[in-house]
Amino acid sequence: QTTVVAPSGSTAGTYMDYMKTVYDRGTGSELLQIPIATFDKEFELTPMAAESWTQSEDGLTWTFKLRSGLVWSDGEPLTAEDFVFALQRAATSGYDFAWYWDFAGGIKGWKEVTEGTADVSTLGLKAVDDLTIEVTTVAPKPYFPSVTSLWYPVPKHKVDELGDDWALDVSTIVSSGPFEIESWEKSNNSVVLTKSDTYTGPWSPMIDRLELDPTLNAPEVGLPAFLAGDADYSFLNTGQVPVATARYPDGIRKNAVFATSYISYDLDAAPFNDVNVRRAFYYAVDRDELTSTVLKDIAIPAGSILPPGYPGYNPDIAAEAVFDPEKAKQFLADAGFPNGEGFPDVEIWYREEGGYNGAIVPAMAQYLQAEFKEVLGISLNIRALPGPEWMDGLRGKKNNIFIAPYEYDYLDPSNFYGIFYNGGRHGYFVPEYDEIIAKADSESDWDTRYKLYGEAEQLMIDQGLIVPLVHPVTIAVVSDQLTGDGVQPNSLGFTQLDRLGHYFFTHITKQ
Amino acid sequence: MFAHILRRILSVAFTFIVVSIIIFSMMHAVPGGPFDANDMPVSEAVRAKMMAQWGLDQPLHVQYLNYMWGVLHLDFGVPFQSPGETVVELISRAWVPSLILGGSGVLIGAPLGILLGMAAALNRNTWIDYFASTLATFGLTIPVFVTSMLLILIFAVWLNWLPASGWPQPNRWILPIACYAAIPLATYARYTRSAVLDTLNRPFVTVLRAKGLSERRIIFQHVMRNSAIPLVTVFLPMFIGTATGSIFVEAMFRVPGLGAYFVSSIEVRDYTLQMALMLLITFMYCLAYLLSDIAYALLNPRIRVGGAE
Amino acid sequence: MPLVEIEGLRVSFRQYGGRVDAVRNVSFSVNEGESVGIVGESGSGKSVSCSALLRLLPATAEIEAAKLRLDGVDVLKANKEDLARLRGRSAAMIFQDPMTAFDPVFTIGHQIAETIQAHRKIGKREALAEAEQLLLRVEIKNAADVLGYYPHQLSGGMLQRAMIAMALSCRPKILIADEPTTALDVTIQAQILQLIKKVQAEFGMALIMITHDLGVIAETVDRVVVMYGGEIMEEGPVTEIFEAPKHDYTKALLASLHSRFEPSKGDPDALAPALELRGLAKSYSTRRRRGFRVTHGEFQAVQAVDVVLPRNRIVALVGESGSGKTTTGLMAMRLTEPSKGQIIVDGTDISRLDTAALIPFRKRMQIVFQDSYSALDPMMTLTQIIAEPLHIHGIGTPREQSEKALKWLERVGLARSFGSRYPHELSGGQRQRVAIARALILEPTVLVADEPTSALDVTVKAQIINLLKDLQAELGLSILFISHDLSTVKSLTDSVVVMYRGRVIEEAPTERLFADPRHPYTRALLDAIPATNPREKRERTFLSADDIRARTPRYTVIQTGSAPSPDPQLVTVAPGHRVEAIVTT
Amino acid sequence: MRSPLWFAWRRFLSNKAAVVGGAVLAILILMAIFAPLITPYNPEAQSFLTEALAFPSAEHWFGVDNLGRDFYSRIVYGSRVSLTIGFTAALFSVIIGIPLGALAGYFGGRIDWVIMRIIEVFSVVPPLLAALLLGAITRGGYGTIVFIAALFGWVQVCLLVRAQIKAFREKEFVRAAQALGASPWYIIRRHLIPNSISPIIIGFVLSIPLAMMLEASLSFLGVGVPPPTPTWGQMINEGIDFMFFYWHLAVFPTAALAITVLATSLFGDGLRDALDPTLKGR
Ligand SMILES: Nc1ncnc2c1ncn2[C@@H]1O[C@H](COP(=O)(O)OP(=O)(O)OP(=O)(O)O)[C@@H](O)[C@H]1O
Ligand SMILES: Nc1ncnc2c1ncn2[C@@H]1O[C@H](COP(=O)(O)OP(=O)(O)OP(=O)(O)O)[C@@H](O)[C@H]1O
Ligand SMILES: [Mg+2]
Ligand SMILES: [Mg+2]
Repeated sequence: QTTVVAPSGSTAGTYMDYMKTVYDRGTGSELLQIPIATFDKEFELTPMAAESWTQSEDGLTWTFKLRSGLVWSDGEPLTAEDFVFALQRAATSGYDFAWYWDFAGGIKGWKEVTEGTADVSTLGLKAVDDLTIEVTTVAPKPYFPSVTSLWYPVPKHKVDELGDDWALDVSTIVSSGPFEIESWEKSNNSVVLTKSDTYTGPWSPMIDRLELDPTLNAPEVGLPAFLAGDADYSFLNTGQVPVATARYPDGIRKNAVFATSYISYDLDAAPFNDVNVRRAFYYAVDRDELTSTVLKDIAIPAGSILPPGYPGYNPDIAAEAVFDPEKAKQFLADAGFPNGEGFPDVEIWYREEGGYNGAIVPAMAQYLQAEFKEVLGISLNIRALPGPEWMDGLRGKKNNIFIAPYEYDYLDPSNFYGIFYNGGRHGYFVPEYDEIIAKADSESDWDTRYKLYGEAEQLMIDQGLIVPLVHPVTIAVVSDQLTGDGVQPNSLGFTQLDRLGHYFFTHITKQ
Repeated sequence: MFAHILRRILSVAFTFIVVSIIIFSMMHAVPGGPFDANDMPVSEAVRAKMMAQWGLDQPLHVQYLNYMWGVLHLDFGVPFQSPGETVVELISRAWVPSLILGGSGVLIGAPLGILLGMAAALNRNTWIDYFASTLATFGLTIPVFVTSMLLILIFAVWLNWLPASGWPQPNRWILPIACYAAIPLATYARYTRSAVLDTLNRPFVTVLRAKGLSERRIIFQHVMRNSAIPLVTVFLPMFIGTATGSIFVEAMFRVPGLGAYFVSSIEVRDYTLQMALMLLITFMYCLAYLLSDIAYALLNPRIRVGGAE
Repeated sequence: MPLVEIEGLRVSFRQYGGRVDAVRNVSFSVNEGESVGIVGESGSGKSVSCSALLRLLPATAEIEAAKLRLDGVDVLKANKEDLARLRGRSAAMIFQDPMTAFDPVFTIGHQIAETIQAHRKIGKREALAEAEQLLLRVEIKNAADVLGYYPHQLSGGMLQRAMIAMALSCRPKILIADEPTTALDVTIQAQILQLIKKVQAEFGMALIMITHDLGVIAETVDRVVVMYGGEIMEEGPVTEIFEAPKHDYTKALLASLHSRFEPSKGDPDALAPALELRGLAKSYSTRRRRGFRVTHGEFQAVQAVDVVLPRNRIVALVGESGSGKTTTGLMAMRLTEPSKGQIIVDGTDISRLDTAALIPFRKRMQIVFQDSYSALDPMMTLTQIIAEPLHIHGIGTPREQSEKALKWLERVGLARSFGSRYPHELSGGQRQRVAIARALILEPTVLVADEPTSALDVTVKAQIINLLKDLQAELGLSILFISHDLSTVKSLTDSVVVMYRGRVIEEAPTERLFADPRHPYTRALLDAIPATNPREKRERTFLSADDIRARTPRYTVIQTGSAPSPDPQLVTVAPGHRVEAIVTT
Repeated sequence: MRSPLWFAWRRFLSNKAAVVGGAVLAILILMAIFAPLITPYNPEAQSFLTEALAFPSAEHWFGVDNLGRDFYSRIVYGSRVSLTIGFTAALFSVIIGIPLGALAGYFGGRIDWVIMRIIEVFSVVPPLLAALLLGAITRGGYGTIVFIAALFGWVQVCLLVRAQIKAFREKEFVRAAQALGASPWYIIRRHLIPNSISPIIIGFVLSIPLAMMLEASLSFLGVGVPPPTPTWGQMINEGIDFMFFYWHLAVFPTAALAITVLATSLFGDGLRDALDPTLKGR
């Protein structure tokens, strides 16, 4: 019997149901269910519950054909109804990820239903028969299938019986995915999963048991446990890289996260309502020095909101983000603050968190603080806030400058550009930008789409809407006992580890 | 005694009410609510619905009274973080590791600290004294997360004698208990040293010597018992301090205890759980107070047998 | 071979700013079965010499001696185990202050039994049985109960006796008694002395009796060592010392025994009283616990006493231990709140005044506390302590204050160099003098002196009393003199008030009271005064409480002019002489 | 005639450990005050980014931290914050603790009851929790830490003083002072507090590490003094991340903290012994 012990996500989780809560989900809830489709390590979209999908002529309707023979772990058949129900419930029950299905999915009627102005039956979702799902979107969504990588089924029969509480206790949780749940320690949200014996879909696990332990996620805790043989891999912080490299030269893995850290502003508040100030900040960051020295290569410089390798990534635009102190000074002077004179003290807010952001953001903030002082002559104070307060500040515009992290939710440029669209998460309302994005989102010709997104990106730069800083890279050390495709680098030299959970945990074995 | 206990309980109940009001208002003074933790805004309508479901839309004092009313009926509510169980279930589950580790830490650390403090007092201004004092200082100054890390590095990583962290196998308890023991050890060594020195200075010690008692008997029976009187009052409050778990030790050693809930209940504004944890501490405090009162009375005949009061 | 051999003993204390020689070149020896008394001025090194013999001095002490042998063992070379064997078995010690000598958290029985077990292989049960016997021997009637009592449950006199029992428990070859009776009234003192003599005769034990009370010496010892200023002045058989003293100090000592003081001048009745206590009473509520039941009671410590202290007079307050003398004194000072009654000072009733209104009276009335050790703040130097009254009332600059304090230090017979010492560095008598100096520095008109001379040797006592007398003449000082020391009372005071169980039972001008005591308790008290001549040693009998009640005098209405009553009441039997009696028809 | 303070000073000088402790403390305080003069580099300037995480060397005595700052300069500057937090908290705890303890102990009754209830409130609430809550409300930082440390530090001092004063209140020397017409305040000031010097110093000395530890703990939870201001707690906490290899980042600030507290407690013990004349025989 093989058991893999792995670090994982967040230490607090309420429901073991991804379609009930994403931010507060039980560890491994996505591994328990089978999505419509998912990505492999080369970021190829792979059908999972679906066998195939087709887009209608007008581009507004997608039809998904499910695999036959899929069952829930209690033996009940898995049907199209379970998928449709998952989203119907999400639209009506205050799902914390509901915005995704509007913003990424653009499902017809979604906004109205979530706001309670329309009935759930008006949603553009239909289970045609047990194995067929029809989705109607408000505009053509050429990338819709990749959105379905986060579409998991919900056991309607269980919900009918127990309500949402079915996902609270190991004894009532049922799964449709490659793993079943054995135990769940709620105080730290660690779980033990076992290989499912009812699962008939693709990618069957090669290991018998999987322990997912969020307390191992912090490298300070994870690495000692790894070194003592208590974990099969561990993430590393900058300080640990030399030790781990020395001891496990073959075990080091790099993981390019499709994520970006950037500076965002309150565009309406002084001094950042002045585009010159924003542009000055854009040119005042020496990203190469930042990543090579301070971050010790646990991040790569970011010139664009899109990470390299991400669909639509445009190297030319990214190359515009250079460190140019003269330009920066000039812009600041143009804004009326020569050498930073008269510039008010500002406080930059960042979110306290663990994971790769926790490893880079505090150091980066201090680096920026020193850099802005030196280049622009302004003093920047730093404040770390717990998640909810940071979000509250961002949304309520309680501060004027933030370090914001974002990690992709689905593999399409619209994902990243959407966070600034029509308010979005930053309360940005830039009409020109919104216009381009709206056009690009529904454009079904891929080249035209990418061109439009490029225009939008250029506009972001010219308007100084954000300062892209870095794209995080996580470094992990993997035990030599862990083998299989999952731990082999992909063609770009990266391993995604648990960021692609379905792929990773079903493609490893242990000696 | 009964009247005394009753008075104690009443005064602690009073304290609890004050504390609960303070904590309750402080928690609600912090911006944000339990349903704000998301990356993207939940629409106002949805949020209002959730707030109403938990009664969070009502005026603060009504919420407070509702909660306290529940408490009177032994209903501590449901934690927002884990709505599948009650607060009571959650605490009784998560408290076990904290209590085992924290409790053993004190039970091991305190006697060692007392011995160390006695050794220091009896060998005042010698190397033993300085050693004890240095050790005590280290116990008090090196943050427990550094100690934890050091112990892990030494015993789990370099020597590979013990597992680095985890729960529940007893061999995984050793290192965290050692960490928990550090603070009581240090505190006790300090207090004992001064208590013993004070006792040694009292005239009856000369009399005991004059009677021809052996030094060992004087120290271990008379001096120790007399020095214990000031010590009991420190002991129990410290016990509760650690019995409720340390965020740091539990984080470093991956112990699924209460510590994490202390932080998370503030972070996610889990009002019910937070209030219940406060109630738990107050209860423990009351218990500790009572026990130390009783221990004090047992040790101090002046109180037990009704001296001049 | 003598039991104790001391030759050329020298003890000095290390101190910052120098070294204090406490004892110089002391030599004496004690044979088996012999009783030796050490007398001498207070602070002359009596206690220190004996503690040195048992190596019980604090670490700051440095001991040198040509010879320091106890029971054949060289004490200076002995290691810890040898010392433990020596202490208790070869020599046992009764300490000056019994209140602090017991471990507060163990029962009396335990503490005596453990002493026995430390020296003999014997079970706990037998040790306890033996302890009970010993307690019975020292006249503790309810010995079985007392075994289970904690020290705080016993009175000072009982503790003193328990201490003796403990010292006797290992049948020491020599008993060192360091002022074993200072805290006791004469009747109990006499009982205890008799007890020690009895036990000594029985066990054939040697005795070193340290005291400043020549009467005690005369009654108990065979040989006397006289110390002064850390040295031995003279040594010899007791009769010889008393009858033919050679050394000047000894002569002065004996002379002071018979000193007389000038009577107070002026007609007392013509003067308004300086202090008048009217119907002053104090009751304490008591709690007694039996298991879980608590019963509350009232304990009448003082029952409606009337005392008049005329201006420029000295009135003595005597009586058995626990009769309420201190309580009365404290109430007069408003330091203990009276339950009832009035305190009239110069015509003003101060019994209801608040703290602020009391301040002018505080300046005029002073008190010397019975327990001088705890009456001095351990954190203050003597200068600070004595100057404190000036400081509180803001009299003079700090420099003047300490200068005046030093002057008073000299007036009470202590060198100026003591000014920077702390109370714990003093001998008992030295402390007492500091307390007196503090009380007098404000030049009060009323002084409540609670046993002000109990720890003083006769010469210093004479000096202090002379000082009080001088002040009386100079300032018109009136003194309420609380004392057990009847010989001083006799020579010093103008009239005497006798208290018994919280009541005044007799009151008369001094001479009249000593010549014609009427109440049985007064008679018993006078009877117990130790002889001042070793040839007058005598056996005494003691009265029990029942005896005293039975012998209460009876007078007729005609004799007294009071109404008849079955209860005792104070009746006037002669001018100024009142006694408690039952008036019959 | 020498004053009592002169003797106290002599007693203090004869205690070697205390003198060493005092000297170290004095040096630390001087270092904190004259930090700009004795540090080669600006503690916040990331001047050595290329040498980031370098080990101690002749040029960088304590090495370089992860952000390219000279670690020695940071440690020296860090003493400013840590010492002020420690000492302000201790000072406050004494300023609040002594009067309250004295009041409760001396007057007893209702005052005592009220003060004991206040103490209970503060013993029940864990300081860390209060700090987290308060930090969330007040934006945290230096002021909050000092405030919390002071707010919670006094309890111990107060209890110790109260117990001591209760024991001494009945002593004859207090009565003696009353008999002399001294006011309660005078008695508390001149007699009871000097006699409580030993618990006061113990409380004072203990509250320093408590405050410094609170700072470190809050840094661990991310609500400490915000960067770039160097504080030892923050440095220790960051150092933990590097402990596997770049040990200097954790060792130096921890050692600095330990040395400060050790010096303080040796000094405090010496001070106590020196100020208490009755102890000198020991
Ligand atoms: N611990 C000490 N430190 C310094 N001096 C001391 C100490 N103990 C005693 N002395 C001094 O030694 C001398 C002798 O003291 P000792 O107690 O022997 O006197 P004593 O003869 O017993 O007097 P008393 O009759 O008053 O008890 C005194 O001057 C006293 O001040
Ligand atoms: N605070 C108190 N509470 C209860 N009883 C007390 C208290 N103080 C004194 N007493 C009792 O009051 C009685 C009188 O005590 P007081 O001290 O006045 O006696 P005294 O005549 O001075 O005796 P001594 O000669 O032994 O000093 C004693 O029986 C004593 O036990
Ligand atoms: Mg003496
Ligand atoms: Mg008395």
